[in-house]
Amino acid sequence: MAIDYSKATGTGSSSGAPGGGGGGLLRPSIITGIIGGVIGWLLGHWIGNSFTQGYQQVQGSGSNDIAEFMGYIFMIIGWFAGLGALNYPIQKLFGVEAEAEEPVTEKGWTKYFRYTLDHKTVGVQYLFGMLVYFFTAGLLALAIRTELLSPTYHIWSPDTYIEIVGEHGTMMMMMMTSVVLGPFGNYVVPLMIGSKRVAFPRLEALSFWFTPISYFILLSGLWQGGFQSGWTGYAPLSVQQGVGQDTYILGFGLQGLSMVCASTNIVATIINYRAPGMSWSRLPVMGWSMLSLGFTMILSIPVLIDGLYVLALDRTAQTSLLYSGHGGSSFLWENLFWFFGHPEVYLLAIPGFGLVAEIIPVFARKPIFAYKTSAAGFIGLAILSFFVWQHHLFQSGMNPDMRPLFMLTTELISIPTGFIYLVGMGTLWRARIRLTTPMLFMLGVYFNFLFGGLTGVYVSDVPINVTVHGSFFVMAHFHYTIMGGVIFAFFGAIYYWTPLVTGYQLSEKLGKIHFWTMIIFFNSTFLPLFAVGLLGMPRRVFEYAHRLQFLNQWVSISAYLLGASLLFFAVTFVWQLAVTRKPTVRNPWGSRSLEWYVESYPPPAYNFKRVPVVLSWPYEYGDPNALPVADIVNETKDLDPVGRA
Amino acid sequence: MSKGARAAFVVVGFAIALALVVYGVVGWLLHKPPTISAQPSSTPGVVNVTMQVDGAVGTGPHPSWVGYRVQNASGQWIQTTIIQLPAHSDVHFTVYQYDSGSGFRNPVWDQVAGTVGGVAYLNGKSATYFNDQVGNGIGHSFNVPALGINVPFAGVNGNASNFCNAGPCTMSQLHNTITFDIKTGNPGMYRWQCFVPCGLGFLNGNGGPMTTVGYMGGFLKVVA
Amino acid sequence: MSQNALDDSRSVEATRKAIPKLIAVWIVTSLIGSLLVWFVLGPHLPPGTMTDQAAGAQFDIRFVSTLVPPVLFFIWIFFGYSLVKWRVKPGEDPLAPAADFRGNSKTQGAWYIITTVLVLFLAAFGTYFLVVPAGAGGGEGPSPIWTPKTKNMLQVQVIAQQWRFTYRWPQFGGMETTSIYLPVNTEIQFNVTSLDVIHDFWAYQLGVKADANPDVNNVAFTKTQQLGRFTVRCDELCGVWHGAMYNYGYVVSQAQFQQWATQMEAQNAAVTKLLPKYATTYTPSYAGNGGGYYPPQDPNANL
Amino acid sequence: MSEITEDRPAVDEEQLYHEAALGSLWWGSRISIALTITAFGGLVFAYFYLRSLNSHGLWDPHHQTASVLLGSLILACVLGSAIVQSVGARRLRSGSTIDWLVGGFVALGLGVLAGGFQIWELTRLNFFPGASGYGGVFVAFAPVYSIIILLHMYWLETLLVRLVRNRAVLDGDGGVGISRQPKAENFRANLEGFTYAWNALSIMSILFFVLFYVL
Repeated sequence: MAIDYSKATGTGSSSGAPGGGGGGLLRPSIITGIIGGVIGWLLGHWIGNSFTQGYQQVQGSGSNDIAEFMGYIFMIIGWFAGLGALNYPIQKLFGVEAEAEEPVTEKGWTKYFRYTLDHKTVGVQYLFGMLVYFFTAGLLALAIRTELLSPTYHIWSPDTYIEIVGEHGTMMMMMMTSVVLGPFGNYVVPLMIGSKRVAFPRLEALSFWFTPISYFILLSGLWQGGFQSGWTGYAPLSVQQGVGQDTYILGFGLQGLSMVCASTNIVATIINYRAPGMSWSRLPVMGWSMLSLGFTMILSIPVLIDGLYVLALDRTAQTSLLYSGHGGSSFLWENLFWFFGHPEVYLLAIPGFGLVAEIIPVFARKPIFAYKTSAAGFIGLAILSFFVWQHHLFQSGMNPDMRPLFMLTTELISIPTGFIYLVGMGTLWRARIRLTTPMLFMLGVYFNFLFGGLTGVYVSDVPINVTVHGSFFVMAHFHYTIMGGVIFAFFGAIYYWTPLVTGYQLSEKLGKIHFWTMIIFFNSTFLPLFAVGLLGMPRRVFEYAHRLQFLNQWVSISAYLLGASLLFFAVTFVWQLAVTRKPTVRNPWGSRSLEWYVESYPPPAYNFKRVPVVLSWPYEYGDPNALPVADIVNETKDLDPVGRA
Repeated sequence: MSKGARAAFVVVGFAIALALVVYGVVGWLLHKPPTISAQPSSTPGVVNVTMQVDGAVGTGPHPSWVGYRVQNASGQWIQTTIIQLPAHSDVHFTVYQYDSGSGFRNPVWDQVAGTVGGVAYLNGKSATYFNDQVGNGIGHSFNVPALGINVPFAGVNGNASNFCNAGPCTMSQLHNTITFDIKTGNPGMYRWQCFVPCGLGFLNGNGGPMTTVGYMGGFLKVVA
Repeated sequence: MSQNALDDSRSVEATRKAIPKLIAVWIVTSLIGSLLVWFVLGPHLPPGTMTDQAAGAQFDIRFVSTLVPPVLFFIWIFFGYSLVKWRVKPGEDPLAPAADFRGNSKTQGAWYIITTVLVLFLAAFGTYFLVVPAGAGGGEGPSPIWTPKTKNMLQVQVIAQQWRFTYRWPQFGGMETTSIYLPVNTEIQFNVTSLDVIHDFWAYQLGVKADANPDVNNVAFTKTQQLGRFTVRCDELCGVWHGAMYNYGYVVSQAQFQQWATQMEAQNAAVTKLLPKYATTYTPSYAGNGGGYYPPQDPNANL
Repeated sequence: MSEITEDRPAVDEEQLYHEAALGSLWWGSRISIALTITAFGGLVFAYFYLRSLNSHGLWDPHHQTASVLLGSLILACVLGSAIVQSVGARRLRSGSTIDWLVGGFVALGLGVLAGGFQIWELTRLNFFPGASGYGGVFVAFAPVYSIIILLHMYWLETLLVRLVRNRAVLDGDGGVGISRQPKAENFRANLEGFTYAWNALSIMSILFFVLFYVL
């Protein structure tokens, strides 16, 4: 009784969809995308070079930002044309109306290398994409720590070092913003709300395919002289830099577009595609976190794109918005950047908290404590995050009289953050706790974030900020909140949902080894950095005081061990999925959430045979007489499975 | 696909990833300009460093950038800014300055500092400071913050017929000769840079060659 | 089965009994922790006491650090107790329902009120210790509103450029030096500015930090009270040599300072004449020293 | 518990997803308005920020503005396009499909003209981009404005051509503006979203005109 809803919506497409053509290598895929990208780059670079021949600034510097931009912009267009992503918009221009069913039933592994409209395929693409980006940026972090083994001896040339720092920061910040929304928001949330599809599958697919090209462009900066401005790209330093800075602008900008697409889709999906009975008061907290995240992205990211765009103009068209010598101001960049930049860190935190609040009740066998408070916490974080950006600029000399106000708003944000602790602690109270790998990671988030949150009080307090601003203290603080928060939650979520996504069970033993090594070495890496910062070491330096050498070496060695722990994860994860492949039991964690009640693992095309009717709240773990979560729950299959963890 | 084949794929995949990382690190990131040692002189305890500053280095990935060349033991001009010096000894610098000049962004760098006697010799004439607003201005400067050294190199006339357009420049081309002596202290890496905004086409003249080691900034590597 | 599963350890009575004990443990550990932080760690906390502002920062860090153990131990004890006490026991049905406990208005209300009060208190604390010590050593922009009472302060202009700091002394003939010496027991006004990109003047032991922005004066105050050496580092990423942009300064006796300043004034006299007239911002001449990035016509010139 | 499964209320999936699609169109178009506002918001912030800072007195030292004539033409085109389209859409609702088609194509022409004028204006500025703060903000604003206008025109064009090509399907049942058919409802939701977005942009255009040509 699977219906063909695409006819009804009128937005579906057959001929416009990728994969509609013939087979073989010319069928749109990542290969044709790369071919398109190469052709586009050659064309764009040639055009850019040819019309800037006589530009004085180009001749003097021997570097041509316009050709760089033209090359990359054409490359992006070529990439999407090659992927087949442009077919549909072009066909729409000629009024070709979609008639047939969307091709989400494609089988085989090759679909993961195509522009596809199936939200589950996109989720898996995102998962592996994010892991690649995370590991690349993680290796760059190890390169930084290698340099800091010695206060005076230099492994890298200082220019290479500062470029590595910038690449690490930018890649982590821009890519990891989608680390939960991309894989789990796209894959799991539609299942959780009982939908057969997402609202805008093309936007969703587009959002993923922005990321590989953005990753490539950003990384390509390293072999073009890099950018020395760090991920914050403060002007006028970023105006002064060579062509490497253009890769920062384009890479970051593309990732911004990706986030806008992804959040538009997730917001529209959660609002409109909830199954009958999935009222707002029954929406899983993960849904609330994604909704808050989506709205925050929609309202903050255009400002980032504005900032990057203005910087690009200053670098190519020689406007002077960011250069005070010609009527601009470097404060403009700081404002535009941090107006995005502070919501950005909550874009990282909110989904992490969403995962925590979602997964803990499953392993506590208790209803989530203070459900409404958790939703209020996400919304509060989202709203307050727009009113704190100047706390990055306490020492900048900009609007100094506003500092008490921004100190207040910044400290107010610990109230919604506190809600998340209240929810977690209340849920654990009188619970029946199973310390499985996902649960350990979620508890790890609480452990780590506590340090991040407490040191947040130091950095938000203006008098203390005088000492800690721009030091390793701040750096340790945000690694505790971001890596200790969202990245731990991300790994926990991987262990939690891999059985659903792949149909294979991951080893609890290996998972626990990963967890314990990761949390120990994570803390051993970042806890000493608070001391390093307080003792006077600024961020992004390659020389430091001799008295800090022991601490820095301790940190570097811990960082290698942390890297080893993550490598252990990468190897065991891929090995278990590709080689050993132990099939999972049904609903291995005993969750009540809707995604586990699909027909098979991985879920079939269109998720559900028929739209489920939601009968109860997904967190009714405490009430043995509660109705099952939806009418698709199969008594024999689901309610008494054997062999669960 | 059999289990063995899948295992082989995984192993090969990780091997490729590892190879890519090693290639990236060794092939790109570890790249540094070469180190040139100071040359012994006829006076015991004194070593010589001979450098030239070119308005355009003429070679490498950025031929139009300004840059330093240092003479090695066999008399070749090597484009680099990393110079190895012995500790606790006198170093006699001879700099052939082939570039035209401009002003400093901050004229405080007109002052000669940190050299033996607080002086530098421009074409044989001693001076304690050089005014960047007169004549051909200052072409480049040699500034070692940790040793307190600052020596401006006066510029040459950029419109002269024998102006050197691309390095390595030769003695027959228009140049200024600047000499000065410094005393090295304890072993260590002492970074140095130029303070003239000579990164042409970059904002404030401080991009490009100014931000790339091997052109307008580098290290004095003082070894025991 | 479910009734059976709600064993004694998860009953309301059992947990009610545990609460006073937990609170007692929390109070004792927090007290010990806080006392240790205040008395043992406190006096050694950075950034020391070389200036009024540094001492103030040390007090603030000490005070906030003293509040940390209660929060830390509250969470740790709670989590520790829960995980040990209510972890699934061997032989128990792991999927049996635990307590059906979805919220408690008293606990939630108390949590909201306590966190709010704490946060408002911290904001008030921070504001007080920002305003009273004249901006607490932080950059206060070109026209500071929280200023020391002293009229005649020693003026030190900090000029940051890629990649060194220099210091200009308007009260000593407008000389500019690459080193910095400060007299003890003196109120000092730093006027921090930049010639090119954004830097940050961080005099660690002085408890002073102010961004150096091009074409903007950023004022910070401090009052020296101890002799010694301090480190100046650039604290805002400014390019390739950012990590090497540091120097040392000294707080010396007032007589030694006078001697140093007089000597420097004489030594730099020739170059001082070549410097532009002292001003709170310092813009290099447009014509020759801009690197030729923008077209050569001066936008200020009349068309 | 099996009785629950059998007693499930009848869910008309087709209707459910039809309504979800209508809701998504509503949200999608409102989100596009939000994105437009925030994107211009950053630039308008830049305008006011640089104007109030007036670094070195260089906000607009010579009181240069881009061509007021072209600016007025652009504004007239955008406003005209929005008005004609809105009237047409209202006529569509009362059953006259052809009125909207005519109005829509006129609106499309005017909008494309506005986008084109904006690009043309950019190529004949009487100041160089870095001459002043105003110059910089204008050079930043003009391409964004032009692109966003043209993106809206793309949206309008797809609607127009969709109706033209599928007239037979959409226009039954008393006209696309009245029909209860899902396809017609979907089309109307899309059109309504476009009308809101385009009218929002045209209102913003008045602000931009005041900022860049009047003040």
